[in-house]
Amino acid sequence: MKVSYFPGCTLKNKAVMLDEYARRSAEALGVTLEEIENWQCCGGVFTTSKDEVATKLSSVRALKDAALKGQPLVTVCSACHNVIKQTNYAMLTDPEFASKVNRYMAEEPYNGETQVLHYLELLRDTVGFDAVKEKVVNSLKGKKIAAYYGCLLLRPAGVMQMDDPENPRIMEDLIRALGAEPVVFANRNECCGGYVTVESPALAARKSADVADNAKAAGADMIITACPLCRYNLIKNGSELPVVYFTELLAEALGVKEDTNE
Amino acid sequence: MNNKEKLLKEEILRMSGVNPVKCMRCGKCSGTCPAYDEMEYHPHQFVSMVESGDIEPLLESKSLYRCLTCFACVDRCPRNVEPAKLVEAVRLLAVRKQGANHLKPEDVAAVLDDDTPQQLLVSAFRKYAK
Amino acid sequence: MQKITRDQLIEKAASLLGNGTVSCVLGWEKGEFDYDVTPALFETESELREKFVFGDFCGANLSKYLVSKTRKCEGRILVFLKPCDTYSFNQLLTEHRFDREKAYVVGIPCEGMADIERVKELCGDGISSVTADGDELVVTTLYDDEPVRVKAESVLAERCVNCKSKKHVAYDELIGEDGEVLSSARFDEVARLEAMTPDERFAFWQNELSKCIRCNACRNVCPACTCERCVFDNPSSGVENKAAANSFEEKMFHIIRAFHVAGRCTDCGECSRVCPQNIPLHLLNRKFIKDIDDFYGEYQAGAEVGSRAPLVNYTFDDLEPGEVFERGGQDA
Amino acid sequence: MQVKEYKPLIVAFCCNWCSYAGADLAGNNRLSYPADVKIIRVPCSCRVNPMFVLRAFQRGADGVIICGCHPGDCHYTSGNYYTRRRMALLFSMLDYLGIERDRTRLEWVSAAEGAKFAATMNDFVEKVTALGENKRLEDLRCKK
Amino acid sequence: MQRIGVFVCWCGSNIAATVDVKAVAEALKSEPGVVYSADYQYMCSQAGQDLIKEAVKEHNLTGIVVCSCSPRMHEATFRKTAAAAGLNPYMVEIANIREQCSWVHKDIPSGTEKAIILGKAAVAKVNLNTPLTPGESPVTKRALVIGGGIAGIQTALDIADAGFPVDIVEKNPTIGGKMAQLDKTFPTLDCAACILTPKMVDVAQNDKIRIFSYSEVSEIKGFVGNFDVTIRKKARYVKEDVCTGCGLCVEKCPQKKIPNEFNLGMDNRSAIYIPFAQAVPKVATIDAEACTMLKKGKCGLCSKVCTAGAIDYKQQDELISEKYGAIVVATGFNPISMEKFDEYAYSQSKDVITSLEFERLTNAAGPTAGKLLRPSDLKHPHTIVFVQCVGSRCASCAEKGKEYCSKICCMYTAKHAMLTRDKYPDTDVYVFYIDVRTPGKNFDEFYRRAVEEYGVHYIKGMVGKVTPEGDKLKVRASDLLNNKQLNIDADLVVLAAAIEPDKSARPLATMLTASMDTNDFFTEAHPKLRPVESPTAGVFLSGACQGPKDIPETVSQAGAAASKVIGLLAKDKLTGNPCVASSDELMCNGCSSCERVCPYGAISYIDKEFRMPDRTVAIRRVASVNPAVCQGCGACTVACPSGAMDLRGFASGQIMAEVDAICK
Repeated sequence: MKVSYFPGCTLKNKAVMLDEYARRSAEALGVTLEEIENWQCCGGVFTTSKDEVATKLSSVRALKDAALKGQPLVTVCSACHNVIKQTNYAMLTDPEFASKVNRYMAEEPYNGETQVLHYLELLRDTVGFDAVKEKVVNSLKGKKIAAYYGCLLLRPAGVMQMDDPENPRIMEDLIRALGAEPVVFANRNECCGGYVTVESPALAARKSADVADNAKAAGADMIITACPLCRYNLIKNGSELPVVYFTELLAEALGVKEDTNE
Repeated sequence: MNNKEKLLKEEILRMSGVNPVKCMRCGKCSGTCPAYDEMEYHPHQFVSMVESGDIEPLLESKSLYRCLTCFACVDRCPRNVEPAKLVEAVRLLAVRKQGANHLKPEDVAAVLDDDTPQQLLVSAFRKYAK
Repeated sequence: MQKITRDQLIEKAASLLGNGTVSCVLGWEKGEFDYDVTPALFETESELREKFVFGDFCGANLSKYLVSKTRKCEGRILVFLKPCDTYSFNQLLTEHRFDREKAYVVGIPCEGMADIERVKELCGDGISSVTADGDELVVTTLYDDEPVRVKAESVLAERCVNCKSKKHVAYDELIGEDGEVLSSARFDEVARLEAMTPDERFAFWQNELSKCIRCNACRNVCPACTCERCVFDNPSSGVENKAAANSFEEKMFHIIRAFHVAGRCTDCGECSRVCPQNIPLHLLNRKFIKDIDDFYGEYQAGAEVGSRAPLVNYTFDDLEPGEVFERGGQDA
Repeated sequence: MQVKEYKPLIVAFCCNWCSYAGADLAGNNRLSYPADVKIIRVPCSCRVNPMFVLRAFQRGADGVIICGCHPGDCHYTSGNYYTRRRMALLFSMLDYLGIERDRTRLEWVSAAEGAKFAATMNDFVEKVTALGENKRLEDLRCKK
Repeated sequence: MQRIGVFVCWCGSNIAATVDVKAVAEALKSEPGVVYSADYQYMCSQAGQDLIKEAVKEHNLTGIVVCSCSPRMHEATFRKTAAAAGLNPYMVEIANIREQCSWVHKDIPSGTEKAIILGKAAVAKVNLNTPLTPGESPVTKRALVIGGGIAGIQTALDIADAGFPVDIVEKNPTIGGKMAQLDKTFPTLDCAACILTPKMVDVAQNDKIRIFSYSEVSEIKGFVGNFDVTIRKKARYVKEDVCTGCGLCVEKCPQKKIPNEFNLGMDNRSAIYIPFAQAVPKVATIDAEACTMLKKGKCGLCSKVCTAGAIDYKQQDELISEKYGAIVVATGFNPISMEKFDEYAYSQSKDVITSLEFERLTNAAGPTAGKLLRPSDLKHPHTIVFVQCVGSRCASCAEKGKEYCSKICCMYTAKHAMLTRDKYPDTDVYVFYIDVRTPGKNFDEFYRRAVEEYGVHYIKGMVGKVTPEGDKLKVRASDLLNNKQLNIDADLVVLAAAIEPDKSARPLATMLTASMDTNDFFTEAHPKLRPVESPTAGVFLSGACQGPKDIPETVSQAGAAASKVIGLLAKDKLTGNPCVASSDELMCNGCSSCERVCPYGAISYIDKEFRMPDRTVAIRRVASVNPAVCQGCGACTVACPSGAMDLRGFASGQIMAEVDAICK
């Protein structure tokens, strides 16, 4: 099947492998990620203020592009997902906002028709973890992996609707499907410090340490994440555990991690 | 509340869509806030200060730039008050003033390293600058 | 132009009669002209082949006839229902007006039915025959030598222009594909009236309702008006009357009738279809539907069996009648 | 020609448990309101059939008011909630037909609200008087 | 045609000062049906009543109109007068010409005119009155109590004490309910078992009370005074009347790894079990889902060791039908699931527990034999954090938790904190609260003692996150008064989970046609004046099924419900209000509109044969009103589209006649 795909700025740059592993794994699972043409950066964070219109236009354009193709829009980066999903929710539920936005849209108006899926949701709901499990060639048996959700994937829960915001299991189920053992730790849904690392590196350092230490104390030997900024903050602030993208783990298990083109 | 305070309050409520009177003063937002110690005014104070029109001190405060927008306060609030949206509205009001950008391109060099993801910079600019 | 044909329906009916699934068939029968089709009960295949019709004038909603026919007919009755008819069917089931087991519903698609009044507007009086040809209707009149051709689309009944649903909400089997619930502009006309001044509204309704001749056609065709005995026929109800003697009674009859079906009316539009005076009676029912949607949340009568009609329901924070007026419209 | 002062005819339906008692209390406290108001006692406001309202107009009433217990206080727990829906729809329909809004009203009056009863009736009579005779919804045969 | 007498009262000068009573009497004389008209100074006096009685006899009156004070004042009086004169009491109508006429209008002409109109309306109504006789129905002198917690126990004991037989239906193997699981009770700190178990024994020994334990109500038919109830007695695979409760089977049962519900899963029980030592009835029950014999047909050890021969693996569910005059609902409450509040890490750490689990941890009969040890490692906790209002007082739009205050948490938490500090003074105890709500006798004093004498740290603020790390629970919370965020390394976190009605309440309410609020608490007939009665006649409410309640309140409500039941059962016959709805079968469509608006469940449907005009016979569904249950509100009369439903005493025709008379 084909889905629209919004990679986002970081996946074209510092997190190239998050993108690359996502594409390879998708192919291996029979899903084609069709990159939206001429996409623009989502802006990294969703501005909750109702009078912010311009900052949300890039997301709406991507959403509309997918709508015209009648495809769901898939994202991998937690930040892109959060921004696009929240924007779509506003388009769907706030007619006043939608009409303001639609003044900037050519031709047909857009009113939140597109289904926004995170890559993890694609795996869970469209492909199915059982199907993923069947495609595993390198079982990750024996690995104890802590899934770090951060804040962007789950919250606000009423909008994101991905999983229980306090007790999520989507990544744990993926880890299980790949043959490894998930390690649940309480701070998996706490913030790493995010963009405040620019303003207060000390705060980000403390928050990242809270996460990494808690994962280690819970007995994990690796942390996975979907967010480039989370990964950066955790590594920069001295995580003792390796921090990798979940797509890397997936690609490894599916046997498509090493580039076979060469 | 004097007239100016009233107008400011109305603007904040309109931008944020938050209704602070729903707050029952339980303090769970501040109990869960990961940036609490960095803030001069805490999430629950944003709610009660906006409600009482006491917005000027908030506009001046560094607290505006320490909120992580992690939505922990939003999701865990038992009354659905959404304090983070208030913080965001006040911050926008502050940075939208001419020349009030909190982050300038020249500040960036200091925080850059080889691994800095683009996401960090675009987010920070969106949050701190207009 | 309908996508399914008379022959298809007859084949279906004949096979169900033949294998004993049903013992009679509720369908449409041709009247004096092509366009005055009436509901009829058929018991044999030969009757069907002789008299059964299906086409652009089969607007009649057959669900109401099940109330009386199921009492008389042994065995199951095959009934052909268009999407909008199935809502009435469900509503009648909700009200326990007949036994579901006694009906065998064949859902048929509907491309919208023609309104003979609109044909007359285009072709004049004296119409002797109307037949379908592709997406056109061929109209023969007494006065023209050549038949006149009109686009079927241009003579659709108002209720079909504003079709609310192409989806069958009840059936035992379907012929053709099922459609979707549509978002129609059916409340626009009500909104237009609401936007008038009270004087204009009064004048509008005074003019419309004064045409009423109390023929009771609207009541007799209405699938929600299946009362064993209508209050207007009952001397002890205090409102009995057979003929409206003045403007009050014209209004009284139609207000009470609309109120009695409020929350139960599926907006099938039969009342307006049969009104010989062409009074837009559906605008009364739609006012109630629109109010109900606005005040108490959207409710489509008949969308599901067993749903609780808005007038036999409440919430603690329903609107007050006074607040209703504050919400909009002009005062007297 | 001598012009007779216009006196409207008001029919008030009052539920036995709250509003009728409220009207009694207005009497006990000697709170006056126009004699144009004639009260009909019903067990609950939900006993009021829209047909009664129309009948009153037919026979020449200039205004009809229905009074019941406050929502949540119904003696029969839920009767007034049904009244509220029925009358909201009925009044809206009358308005749709161009009948003046101020001729109909639904008011919640508790047994303790004698003052509210009198004030409501004064206000209602005043509004109906301002509208004058009911011409839009009447049965001419019933007019003298 | 009626023969109506009109009696106009002066009420001294109360009426006569503003209304020309003679003119009223005169004017009404010519109304249709009126054959006699008189006025008198005080109609309600003995002389006035005699005047009426004589006129009835002398003029053969069939109906009476009294123009006087409000019917709320003297309707009953004049009805009695009419009855004494041999008339049906419902042939009397009152025209209220005092409260609603003479007292509110100042001038005589308009007062008189209005009094005449009100009189005419009353005459018009009486013309259509028909004699009404209140229905009578017998009362089955037995009560059913659903739920065997403290509410049900107290209600049953009080009813039995008055001499009426009572049955208790309890879904668990033993009565006792939540109170049996508690350790001490606030504010006096008596041990729950010490005050509850004697009552349980009283129940067992009372020959008026039968206990159907491990049973559920499966069907309820009938109405006040005459309920037909079917009780499903679930198979417990042990003959109740044979088992001696010796416990040998429990000891020998090889399947011992079943989570013990009584201790909320904090320890295990065997497949055959007696929930706790003081259980009533003290008989073993086999958990069919855990028993090897029942699942695989192998084992049978309990049967072998049972000297009484009580084990019966072939036992089946048994249906018992019984008649009752009254039903008391006492289905109680449960703490809500903590699933949606995992910021407190309930699912992640064994050391995050609910308050009810804490009760078991401190109970001498609990999993730790009363020693306060934390579940994960059985070590003594040195820092305990109590969190209040978990799931209570949540906005409905937050989509988790309950909107209401659970009421009991403030007090039991004060109790827990106090007892902990009392037994283990080396323990630091924190209580995070939003408000401390202690309205109750000696309640606030109790809470203050926890703070002042026992040094419990009460902190106004809320816990935001609990992070298990190592053997600690890192608690992040706000301290609003000090404007600080606290980070506490706790050993044990106790959540005061909101309480909700038991899940069995909703289906039961449907069977009873008793109404419930959006939270599934049973609705009372009147929130102030009839707090222990359900709007459905003959159904009474006891305990937390009606709303959150502590033990003292529950017991008082239980007693109140019992007294209502006793009042009902003490009657031989129930006399109804004759002003009830009735349906004309010929006009009824059977559409269910009336049934849906009836707050009392008084309307049911029957299939009836009708001869049609064309001489065929049709079977139609028609409404039938139970006059013993109908309270006469009239909601159904308006819901009925065909006008088949009418209300006696306030018939549509009568009200229309009044309208006509007024508008004439």
